[in-house]
Amino acid sequence: MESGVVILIGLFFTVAVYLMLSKQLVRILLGIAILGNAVNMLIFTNGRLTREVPPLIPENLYTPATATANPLPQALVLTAIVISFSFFAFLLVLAFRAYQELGTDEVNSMRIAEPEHDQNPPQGY
Amino acid sequence: MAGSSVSVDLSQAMATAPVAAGDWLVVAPSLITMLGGALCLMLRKNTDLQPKLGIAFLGALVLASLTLLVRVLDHGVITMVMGSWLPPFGIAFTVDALGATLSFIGSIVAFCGGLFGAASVDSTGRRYGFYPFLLLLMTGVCGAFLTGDVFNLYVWFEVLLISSYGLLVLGNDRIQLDGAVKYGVLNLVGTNLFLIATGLLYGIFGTLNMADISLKVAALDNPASGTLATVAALYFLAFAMKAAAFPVNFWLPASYHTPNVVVSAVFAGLLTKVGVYALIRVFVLILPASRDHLADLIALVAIVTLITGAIGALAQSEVRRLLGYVVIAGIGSMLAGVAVGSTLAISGAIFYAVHSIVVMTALYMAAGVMHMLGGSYDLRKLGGLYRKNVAFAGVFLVLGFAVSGLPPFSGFWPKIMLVDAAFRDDELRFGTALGAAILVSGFLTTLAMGRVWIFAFWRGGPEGTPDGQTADAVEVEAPQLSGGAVWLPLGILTALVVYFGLQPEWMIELATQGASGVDQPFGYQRSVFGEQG
Amino acid sequence: MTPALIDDTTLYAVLAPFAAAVVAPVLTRWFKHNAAWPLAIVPGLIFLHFTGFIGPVSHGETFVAAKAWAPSYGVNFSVYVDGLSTLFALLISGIGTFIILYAGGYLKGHPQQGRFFSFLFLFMGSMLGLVLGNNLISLFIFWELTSITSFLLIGFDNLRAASRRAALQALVVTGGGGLALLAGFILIISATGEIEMSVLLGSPDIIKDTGLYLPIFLLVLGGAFTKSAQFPFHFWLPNAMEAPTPVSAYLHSATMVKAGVYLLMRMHPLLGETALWTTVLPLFGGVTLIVGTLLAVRQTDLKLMLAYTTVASLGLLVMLVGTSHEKALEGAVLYLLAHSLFKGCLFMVAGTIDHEAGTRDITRLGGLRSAMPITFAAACLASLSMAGLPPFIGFVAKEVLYYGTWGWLELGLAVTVTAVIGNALMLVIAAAVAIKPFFGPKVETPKHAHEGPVLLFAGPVFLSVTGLGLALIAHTTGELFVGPTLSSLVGEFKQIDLHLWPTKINAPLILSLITIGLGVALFTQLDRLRSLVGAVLAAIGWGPDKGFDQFVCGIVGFSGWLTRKLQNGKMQTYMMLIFIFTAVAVLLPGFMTGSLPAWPKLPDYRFYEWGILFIAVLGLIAVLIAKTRLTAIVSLGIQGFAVALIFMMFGAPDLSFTQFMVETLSVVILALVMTRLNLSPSDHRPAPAAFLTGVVAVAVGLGLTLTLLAITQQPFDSRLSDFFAQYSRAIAHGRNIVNVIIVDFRGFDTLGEIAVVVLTGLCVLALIRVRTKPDKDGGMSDPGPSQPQKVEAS
Amino acid sequence: MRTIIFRTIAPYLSALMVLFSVFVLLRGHNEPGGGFIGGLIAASALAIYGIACGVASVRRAIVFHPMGVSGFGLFMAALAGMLSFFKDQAFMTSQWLIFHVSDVEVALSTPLVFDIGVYLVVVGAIGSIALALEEREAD
Repeated sequence: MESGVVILIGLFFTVAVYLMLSKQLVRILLGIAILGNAVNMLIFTNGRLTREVPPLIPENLYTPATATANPLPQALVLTAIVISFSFFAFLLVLAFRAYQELGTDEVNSMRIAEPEHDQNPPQGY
Repeated sequence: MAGSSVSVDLSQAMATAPVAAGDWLVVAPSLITMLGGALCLMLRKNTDLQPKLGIAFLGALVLASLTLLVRVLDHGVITMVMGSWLPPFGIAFTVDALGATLSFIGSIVAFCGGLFGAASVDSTGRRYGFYPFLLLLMTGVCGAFLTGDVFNLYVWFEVLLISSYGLLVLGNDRIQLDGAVKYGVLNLVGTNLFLIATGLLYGIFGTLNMADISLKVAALDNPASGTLATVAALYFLAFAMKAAAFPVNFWLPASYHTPNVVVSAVFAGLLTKVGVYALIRVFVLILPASRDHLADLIALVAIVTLITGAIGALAQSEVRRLLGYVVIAGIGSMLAGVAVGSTLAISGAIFYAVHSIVVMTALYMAAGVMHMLGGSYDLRKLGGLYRKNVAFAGVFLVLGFAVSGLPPFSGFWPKIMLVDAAFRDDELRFGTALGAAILVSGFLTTLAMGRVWIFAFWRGGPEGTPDGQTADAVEVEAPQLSGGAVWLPLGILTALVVYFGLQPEWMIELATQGASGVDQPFGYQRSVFGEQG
Repeated sequence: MTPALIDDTTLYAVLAPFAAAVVAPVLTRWFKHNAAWPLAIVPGLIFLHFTGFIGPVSHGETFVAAKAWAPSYGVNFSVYVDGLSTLFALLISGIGTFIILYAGGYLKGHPQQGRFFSFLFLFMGSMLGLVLGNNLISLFIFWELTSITSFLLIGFDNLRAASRRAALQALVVTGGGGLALLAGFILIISATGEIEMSVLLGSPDIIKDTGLYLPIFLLVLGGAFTKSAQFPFHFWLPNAMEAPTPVSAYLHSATMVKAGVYLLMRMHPLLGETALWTTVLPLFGGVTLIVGTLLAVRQTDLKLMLAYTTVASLGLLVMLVGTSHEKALEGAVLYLLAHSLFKGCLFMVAGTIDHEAGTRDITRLGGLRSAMPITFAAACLASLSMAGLPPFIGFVAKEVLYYGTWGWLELGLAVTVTAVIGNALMLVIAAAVAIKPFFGPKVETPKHAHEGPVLLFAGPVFLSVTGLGLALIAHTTGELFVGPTLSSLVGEFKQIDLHLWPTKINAPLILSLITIGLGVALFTQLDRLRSLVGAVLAAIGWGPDKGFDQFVCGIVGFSGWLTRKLQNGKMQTYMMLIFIFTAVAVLLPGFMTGSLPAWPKLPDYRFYEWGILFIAVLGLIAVLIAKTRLTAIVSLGIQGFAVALIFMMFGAPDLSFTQFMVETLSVVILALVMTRLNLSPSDHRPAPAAFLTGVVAVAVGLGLTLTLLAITQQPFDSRLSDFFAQYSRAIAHGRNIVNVIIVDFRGFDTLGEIAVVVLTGLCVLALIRVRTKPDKDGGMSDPGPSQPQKVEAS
Repeated sequence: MRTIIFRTIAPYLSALMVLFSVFVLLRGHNEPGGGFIGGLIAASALAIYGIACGVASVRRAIVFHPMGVSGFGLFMAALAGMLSFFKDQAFMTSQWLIFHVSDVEVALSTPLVFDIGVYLVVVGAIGSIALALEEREAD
């Protein structure tokens, strides 16, 4: 059941990493968004996959009638989705502000914190 | 129980014994900071009230974590499972000496940061969340130190990470935005690796409770191979990034010098140490076989981190950047402890973590004071501080010697414990080299700190001042520093540095307890599962 | 010889100077320079305390006292009192008493005199702790403390670059040596399991038996040689003359520089008498002796002349200790005693001349005899002792040491010749120091010279007279001081019979006469000798002192180069490295431990399920090749919604809804931001870079796929989920198990998570609302803690 | 974007969405739904209202600053777990109060309060982000 999704996850990771290795901030961000999805699906798959039966208990019963999808990874992923969305939103705004103030969207040109022509410390005593 | 429920045997699912009020101390650090943070957030616009409220909550945090530490020392490991669900089903907070010690020291540092912030963070900074960020950062830090659940650990990592983002950009200087981009992206990758590893671990064992996992790992025939080896490698990479070990430390020198100096101070004290803590927790408690497996690699990383950190410090003329590299060198020492892995080594690493938390925060604060007195962070533009304020010069000297590991200050004891442990280790391929690297790194740090002292303090004035004279600017009366908010935190931290140096016994004992708690995890497991575990 | 346990008084004696250091600034504020009188009582009392040990120790008794310091790590604050430590403690406290007085006169009116007293006391306490230290770790702590306090003392005149350089040099050299010593001590502790010196000394072969003798020997030597300024580490000592004279007089007579010699003497029973010991030590000691005296000859500055002879004397001592020959060791002890007295006195004399006449250059001094009669007298007595003439203690020492070197079989001749040449040159310097400033016609000096106050001459007079007195009662001196100390050195009880006057004409006496003759001859040729040495040094053109500058400069430069290579400021490099490591982490263990998954079976997905996967792939590819921002946004949305569908497909409606909402919001925010962020979304990656990054990306993806396959092919432990399903409704009253997990079973995760959400909101607000302030200095802004108020946007 | 039609229907649409979000929140314990998803829907409602009628009118409509709402949600969620302290139970042990109002079973519980806290946090924080960005758009 899992193998197809697992290979898709690998593809997600590949694309995410490839995008994050760009020097353009916006591509890095796209990569981050995809990375988040990849990680979420990875956790989801780790709980093993079951087709179509949501972990709900019917109204007249106290335990699920049949085997359901594993609820725990769903809960974990729910947490992770919200967190990765939060980080994505923050980084997006950060990128926008950085572009606004630094005038560039290329990470290699962001050299204020670590200036290119950094001098050696003073000699002498 | 209302009528709509069937009859269930509660004791099969829940802990039914009453929970002592004292056990609530386990969650007190997280709750105090969370409530405090929420309250500060609601009263965001009242910038005069913010510092008072924030400091009050941080003070309460110090008290709570101290009481917690005392209770752990009295009662042994304490576990509380949230929602009263039986472990490993609910989220357990399991507090041993290691977690309690670090959370106590971390709280002190945060309290000092809160005080210092009252002087160095302006009303805009307060309005846009300095205190909520600081408090919730502590929620994350304490949560990470105290939790006994791997996924929950991830959540606290994220809490402290997002708080650190907020603190980092507070003020929005261009240099901050630049630093924040690198810090933000690189750290996000790090925590994602952590999450991946945790997901895989869940896939292997179907559980998230640390004690539960450690029992399952111990029951394996070959616990260092198979997919678990991949998980261990990922954890190592993720935590090494968090701890800023070379060669995945880039985010630290790229960003630590950019925010308000009190933010750098708190970061330098706490953030990397959480990574080290996680390394100890995961590799000594949960995956000891993987630690044995990776020991040579960890030792190598430690050696390189020790040396490149100290070398980096020598290469800087900006005091905060210099200190950033000193932080990294210290991480090397703690990694050395993890690499050796004996009780002595782990306790050395724990003591070193405590020392580093205190001394690095203090040093960054001192850098802030240097800026207040001398108008710059650049060694070229500094000078004459010895004349301007002798007491402060003394404080700096103590901190400088402490961070170099010279006696009789706090850095000395963990250093000899670690060197001793490294020399004694026969299994490690680089044992002797590791011990030597700790010593050489200390030597280079001494040189770096000595140079800061010579340039910024002893010299008569900035570069260009004639030999033997003081610059005119130095003769001018020093600017009035806003009293207690600056000196009190610096004083508290320096006093701790001296105290741990002169009276190391207490901390050595604590560290040893912390270390034996992780390398002989029976107490930890028993605390979670009771006697049958 | 089991040491007897004594009460803690001796421990307090070691700590007393530290207390005095705290009081000193206060007293100085009240009494000005006269604070020296009350302050001198402290070392005086310590001296008295240790005189109490002279009697018992001379009968071969030893004592220990200890207090637990860090008992979990086996560290005690403990002292070991025997002949050697008693002698040193007496010298430190005795000379210390007069140094405090002298400092009172010398720095009279100096605004930082109180601080100076403090530093001196701190140093004194460290020194006492060092020589009395029994526990190896506490001994080392005091050892490093002397480095730290001497750093402060040498750099006391902090405004001058030369002082700062000398201080750093002393710290680096002695501190670096200290690290070697620490390593050596830790090796001793871990190899023998013993940490107390007295215990180690109880079984002298304990280290030699461990198989770690060589590293321990070398590391201990590293500490001793740097501290005691042995060639080629000698250069820091003369530079330390930048310190005020009381410091020089104290550090370079009986204390700091003798610490290394003390250590060698202390460890002699444990490390000595091996072929290595008797080769390495005489060699370095001999070279240091000759180099030191020759360099001394070249100087015209009184203090520098004395400093280089100190180097030479230390070389002589190391050489003698290195012979491991009993008589030579006796000579070493005597010479140590003599040197401490005359060198302490002569430094103070030099300082007094400098203080009163305004210069200490011997070519600009002369005829001070009548202006400063008391100082002159003291200088004469001390330099006669230094020259090794009777009836002074220096003479006695020289006789005994010649006896020892001459009688030492192995390298006796070479050592004796070295000693004779060294002593002859020492005599030259002694003569130059005593004669040049005082005799001859009166020379005009920068200040009108006259006798200094009692604070200044008390020390020189007392020390020089002691040098005479101890020689006159030579037998008692031998019985009370030299014998017990020698006992410590050889590790068994010795009694010696010492005479001032030789009883018969023997080799040592003849050697003495040769020394004197040679010395007088050389003194007449002093100026030619000086220019000769100067010419030779100029020809060499390099010395370790210059080497120090090159070392510091070099290491700073190298650090800068390396750091800029490692931390190159380009985030792309950082990311690349991190993902390479990630690829290694996910691929390597799998291959190494052979945990690769079985070849996966084709899953039995339905047609529409394949369709969903296909849409996801399509979305991914579209993001990858997107050329405009609209396509980028839309294709990001596509893959996100495909993920939502996958969640739905596997029975996770909650996830699916949330993913759907989150993806919508992401796209909206992305669109909002991207209208402002004017980006050209085409990827400018050159082909090689694209290939390289592609390989890394595929490696990461492949590694994770393989790992995940391997894991999912294993059976799953669904204990947790079963529990949740069982009790979700029964106890937690919820039919949606996922929601119950979120708000109850694992509610704490959610609490943390909403904290993240709150913080994100605040972060974004802080980012958007606070307006960046314009840079002050173009680019490298320097945000201080006390920034001006920022402008708020709303 | 700001067509007349959109501006006219936006308030109703938003109100409807908020109502729906509360419904999703409350049914969460038994059916798919819950605080998060409800909060996200409500935040979207605010965003739509903001786009249509301007951020200022949204701010007026919700009275409190969205970050304040968010902070309150966090406070409430944390407090909800602390009730069990008074019953000597562990943190976040759920407390239930179930009573019947003419055949309809009404359950008040700490998890519900907690979930409402979650809802408020999400509405506040995400709403704040959206409004801040929209405000930026306007100037």
